[in-house]
Amino acid sequence: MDVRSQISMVFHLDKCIGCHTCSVACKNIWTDRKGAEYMWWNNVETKPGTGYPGKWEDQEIYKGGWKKDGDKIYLKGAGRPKSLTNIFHNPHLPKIDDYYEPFTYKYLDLIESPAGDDQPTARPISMITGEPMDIKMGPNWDDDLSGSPDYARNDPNLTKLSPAEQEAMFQLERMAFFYLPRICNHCLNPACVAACPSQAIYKRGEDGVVLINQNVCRAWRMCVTACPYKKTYYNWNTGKSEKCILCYPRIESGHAPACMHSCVGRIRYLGVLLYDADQIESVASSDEESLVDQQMNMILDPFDPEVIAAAKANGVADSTIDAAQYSPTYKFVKTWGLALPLHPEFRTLPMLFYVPPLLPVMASVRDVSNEAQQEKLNPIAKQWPDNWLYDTSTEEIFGTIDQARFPLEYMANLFSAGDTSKVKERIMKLMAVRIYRRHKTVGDISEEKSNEALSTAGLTPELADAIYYLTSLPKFDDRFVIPAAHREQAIEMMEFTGDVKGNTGFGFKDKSAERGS
Amino acid sequence: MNTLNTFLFVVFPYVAGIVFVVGVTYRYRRTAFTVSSLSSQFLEGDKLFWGSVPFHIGLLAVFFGHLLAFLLPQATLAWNSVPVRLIILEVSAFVFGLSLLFGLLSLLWRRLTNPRVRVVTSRMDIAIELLLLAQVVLGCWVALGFRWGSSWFAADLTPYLWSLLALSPETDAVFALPLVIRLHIAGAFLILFMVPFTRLAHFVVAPLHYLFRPYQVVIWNWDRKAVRNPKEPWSKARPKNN
Amino acid sequence: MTSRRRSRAGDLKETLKGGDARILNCLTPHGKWHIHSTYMENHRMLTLSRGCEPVWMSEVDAAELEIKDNDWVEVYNDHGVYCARASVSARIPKGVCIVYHVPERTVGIPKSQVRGGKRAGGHNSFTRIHLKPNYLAGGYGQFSYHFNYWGPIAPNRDTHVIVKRMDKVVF
Amino acid sequence: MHKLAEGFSVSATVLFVGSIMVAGVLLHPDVAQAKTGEEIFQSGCNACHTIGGGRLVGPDLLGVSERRTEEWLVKFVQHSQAMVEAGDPVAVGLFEEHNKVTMPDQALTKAEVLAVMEYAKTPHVIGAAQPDEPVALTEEDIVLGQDLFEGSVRLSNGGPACNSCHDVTNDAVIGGGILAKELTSVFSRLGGPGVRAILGSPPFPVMQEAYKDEPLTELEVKALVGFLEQADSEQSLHQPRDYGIGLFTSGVVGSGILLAFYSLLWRRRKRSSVNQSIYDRQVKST
Repeated sequence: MDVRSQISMVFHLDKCIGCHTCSVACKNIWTDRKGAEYMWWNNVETKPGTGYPGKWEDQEIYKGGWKKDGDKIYLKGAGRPKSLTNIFHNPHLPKIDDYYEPFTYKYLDLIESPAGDDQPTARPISMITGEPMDIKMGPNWDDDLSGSPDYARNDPNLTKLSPAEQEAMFQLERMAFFYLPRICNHCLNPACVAACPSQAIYKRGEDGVVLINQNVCRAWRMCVTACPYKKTYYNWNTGKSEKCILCYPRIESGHAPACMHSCVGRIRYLGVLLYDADQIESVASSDEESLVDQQMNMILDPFDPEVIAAAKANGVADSTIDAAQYSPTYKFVKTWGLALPLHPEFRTLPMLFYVPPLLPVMASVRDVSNEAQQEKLNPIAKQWPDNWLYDTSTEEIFGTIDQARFPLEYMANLFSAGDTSKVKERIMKLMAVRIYRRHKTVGDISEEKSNEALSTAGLTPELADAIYYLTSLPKFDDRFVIPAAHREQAIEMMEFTGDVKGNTGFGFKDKSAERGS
Repeated sequence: MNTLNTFLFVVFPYVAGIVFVVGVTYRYRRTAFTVSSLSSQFLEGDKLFWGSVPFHIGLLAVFFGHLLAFLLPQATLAWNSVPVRLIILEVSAFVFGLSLLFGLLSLLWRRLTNPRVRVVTSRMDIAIELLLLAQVVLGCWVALGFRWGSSWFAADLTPYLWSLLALSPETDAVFALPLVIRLHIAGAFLILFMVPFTRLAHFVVAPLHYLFRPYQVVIWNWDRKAVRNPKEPWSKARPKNN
Repeated sequence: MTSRRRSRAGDLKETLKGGDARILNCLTPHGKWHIHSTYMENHRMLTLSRGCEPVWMSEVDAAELEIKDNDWVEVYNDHGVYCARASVSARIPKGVCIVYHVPERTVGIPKSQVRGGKRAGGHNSFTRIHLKPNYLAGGYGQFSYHFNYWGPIAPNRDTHVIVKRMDKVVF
Repeated sequence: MHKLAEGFSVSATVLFVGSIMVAGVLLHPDVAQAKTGEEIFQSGCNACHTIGGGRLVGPDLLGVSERRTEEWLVKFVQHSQAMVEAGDPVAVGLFEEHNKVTMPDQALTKAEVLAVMEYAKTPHVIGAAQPDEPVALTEEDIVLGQDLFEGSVRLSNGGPACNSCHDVTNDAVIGGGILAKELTSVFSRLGGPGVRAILGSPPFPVMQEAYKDEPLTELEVKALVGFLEQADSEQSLHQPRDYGIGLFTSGVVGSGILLAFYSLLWRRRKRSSVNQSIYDRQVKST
């Protein structure tokens, strides 16, 4: 048992309001630089939607992640033979137009334009060339289903749904969408690390943060192809790849990463997970049906004395083990079984987990007789052509899940490699907690019914209270359990931080970090 | 003329060699950040295919062809002793040379005409591309105009290059070669000279070690023993700040 | 139905619907990224939205008008014109278009074709400027000037407009 | 650790260059030394000249320093062709007199030329003209000569085949190189002894370098001379061939095929943005 620790995160999607404060916080700190304008290490997507970059989930286009062949897994678009033969021209590299051409406006025209018979306007100009441009794409272009004929309807996760099911999702009256914040998953089996020909990308042993050594990156661009989440970005100016660093300088000094700290909906939880690194290879190459379960199994119980002993033997600090025992992510992922990894079928073993959104599922559609309704209403009332009712009743406890206006298959394609039972299990728990709380606060649901709901979902009132607490009332220290970083051991890699004070981004200390020629 | 010849074929090769070794080592060790292939595929990828692929593959083929005649002159002559083999060798070398020329021209065209690529183009990029272009044009000219170069390279230039390495240059033969060939030789040394100052530096970090490493890389910054021993966390690695 | 026709005529007395245009009801829900009219125009928010304040319209209307997502459209009535890009979405009901909050014409607004090549499309330009009488009641605080405050506010912006695709975009 | 591994390529390059340099030093320990007049004469001049042996390709050098001035001699040895072109009467005279065969410019210093002249003050047996007796040549010799010229039989000491640099109009051999002189009528221009002398001890720097450590044997010289004699006498029966056009055409066609091959190999490459069709349909602003 090779016990290592991983800083992990949980996103409670029901709480995400899609405000992009996380994206802006991240951008302001890390990617407000030349060559990085187009990068959003943290971005928030509307689902259904094609996201950023366009259709990133479609690995037939981008060839990211691992694929299983026999008992082994191979990188789909990179790896030893492909990385080296495609080094002169990477055939599946996303281009800037797959993300968007960063733009600003020529504000000086407002001041410097000669007098004319019409007022001047600041035209959009490219932040790459400085030339006037037409804005065709942005990092959040399909926000709130905008451009749905072009984008949301082409969401790669819809492909397994029948045309009728797809069409139902876009009927105005039953429509639903939710937000999906994404950062680097800091995977246990990262494809970017495996694909990097120059060995510039590595995973930190202490906390599992995946980083790119900027002095070793040689712009072979294979990480961009290999990452199925498209979370390594190529800086076109410096000729280096960059990615989310999980704000490790903040974590090391006990602060939550900027995206989490700024989160308005408080949807994010951060904590340590202990896992068994010996299992990485076998788990990553297990069958698609068992991928999620296997990944959950390799996360170890931090209270198990054997695990603790093995962790200590492996150099995991006591402070880290303490943090793991109090980790909110461990509770969401393991104890309560509420969270799922994003696209486990990419086989990178992502270490960010999502609590699937309940709200688009809650309301369902019920067949009613419109004629009967019509008699009760006056003649001016709107007459809907179809016979259904938007139904939020809890009469049947879990009855609404299967006829949810948001198909479970869609969620399953996102979070459990297509297995709807895993999503349903989690949605039932969320719903049971809701029923339980309604019983407690509103009181229109009987205790029997509430208990029935809890036991069917596999919960107890105590667990439901704990879930309710961590979901609705947590304090900062409950949401972010950051292990001490032991900088006294790690200081060599940072050197004197005072040198880089006052700089944004990477805080380059001298001119040695400028674009080469 | 003789002074110029002596400079180009006796002095300059050593200057170029030393500048290459010292320059590349310095750049790699001190300003590693600048060592990058500076790929512009992200900004423009379609035209790049028709430039980069024929250019690089052609360049590698031609480079290793020269290297082969340099390292194994007798084997080259033996190969060439059968006329069919000689013609196959010469034609394929010329084919790679021409595709290299095609690739280089399309790269240059792309660099000059694509507005996005021009943003990431420095004067040195243009200069080195023109230098390479001159070298490749001269090379094709030599292949066509002074044919069976594989044979006379092995017979005449291999001894010259070895004599350079032996620190006793024998230059009579080189001095007597036609101007085009001499320019081609001098061009090679000039390119070697320019490597540390240009993006060509990326060829010395060709990622061959990728073939031999495991896929996953985990780096521990802590001393995993010391972090377990609360009594002596400071003795092994004294913090520099905080 | 007569009442609806009259209300349309209220804002479209002089403006004629010509060619491939369509009369839509224009609404103003609360903007997603605005504190009222503020903050939308900074670079971050413009990047995260579409670089302008789009006109949201339904897939159905857009198909009839042959407007595709991100096409430039002119939205106009008797009061004024607003040039913006269309955001075509299944989320918008048929017969309605929405604009969260029109920005000033200083940022990325092309010249209006229906207004003779003038830069038209500025702030709130197709909404009525008549004040609602109930705004005049009370302590008169609304008549004191505040930056970005004086002017018609959201409830005024329930009006009818003509929407037309722009075939030529001139800045 | 990763930096160490990454340094592999750099160190490999540096080590490679370094080891070649060391190997070069070990393999070529001899350092250039000042040569005597005799050594210089024997390393090339003797291909065309004798000292007291009579005219060969070029004139007998016995006592040449008495016939010409020192300055003229040095200049002529270093740049004869330039002097002919400049119209120096003596140089033009010599050029006409010796079948318009140019004396190759010798990369000799003034001191070295003078050393040779000093050496040429007394007659030496070395380099005496071979008696111009007809050499008994068999059919096999000529065939051998053909094969040697073409390279299909390798020169026994490992030197490059003649056609590396020389062309000859003869259907029996493939077209040769064009780095050096075309040799179809060399026999009538230089005569048997001249050709033999050049083959035995090449006066041209490029040729000298090529055969420095791998000279031709007596038999090979004989066979080659025989072949060249035959090629000269039968030249009207053979078709001259132009490899230039063929090489150029096959190069162009070949690289076309190569490009098509690349395109085929990477046919599944992503050619444009996933949203290209959406971008393309939009009106471009002016």
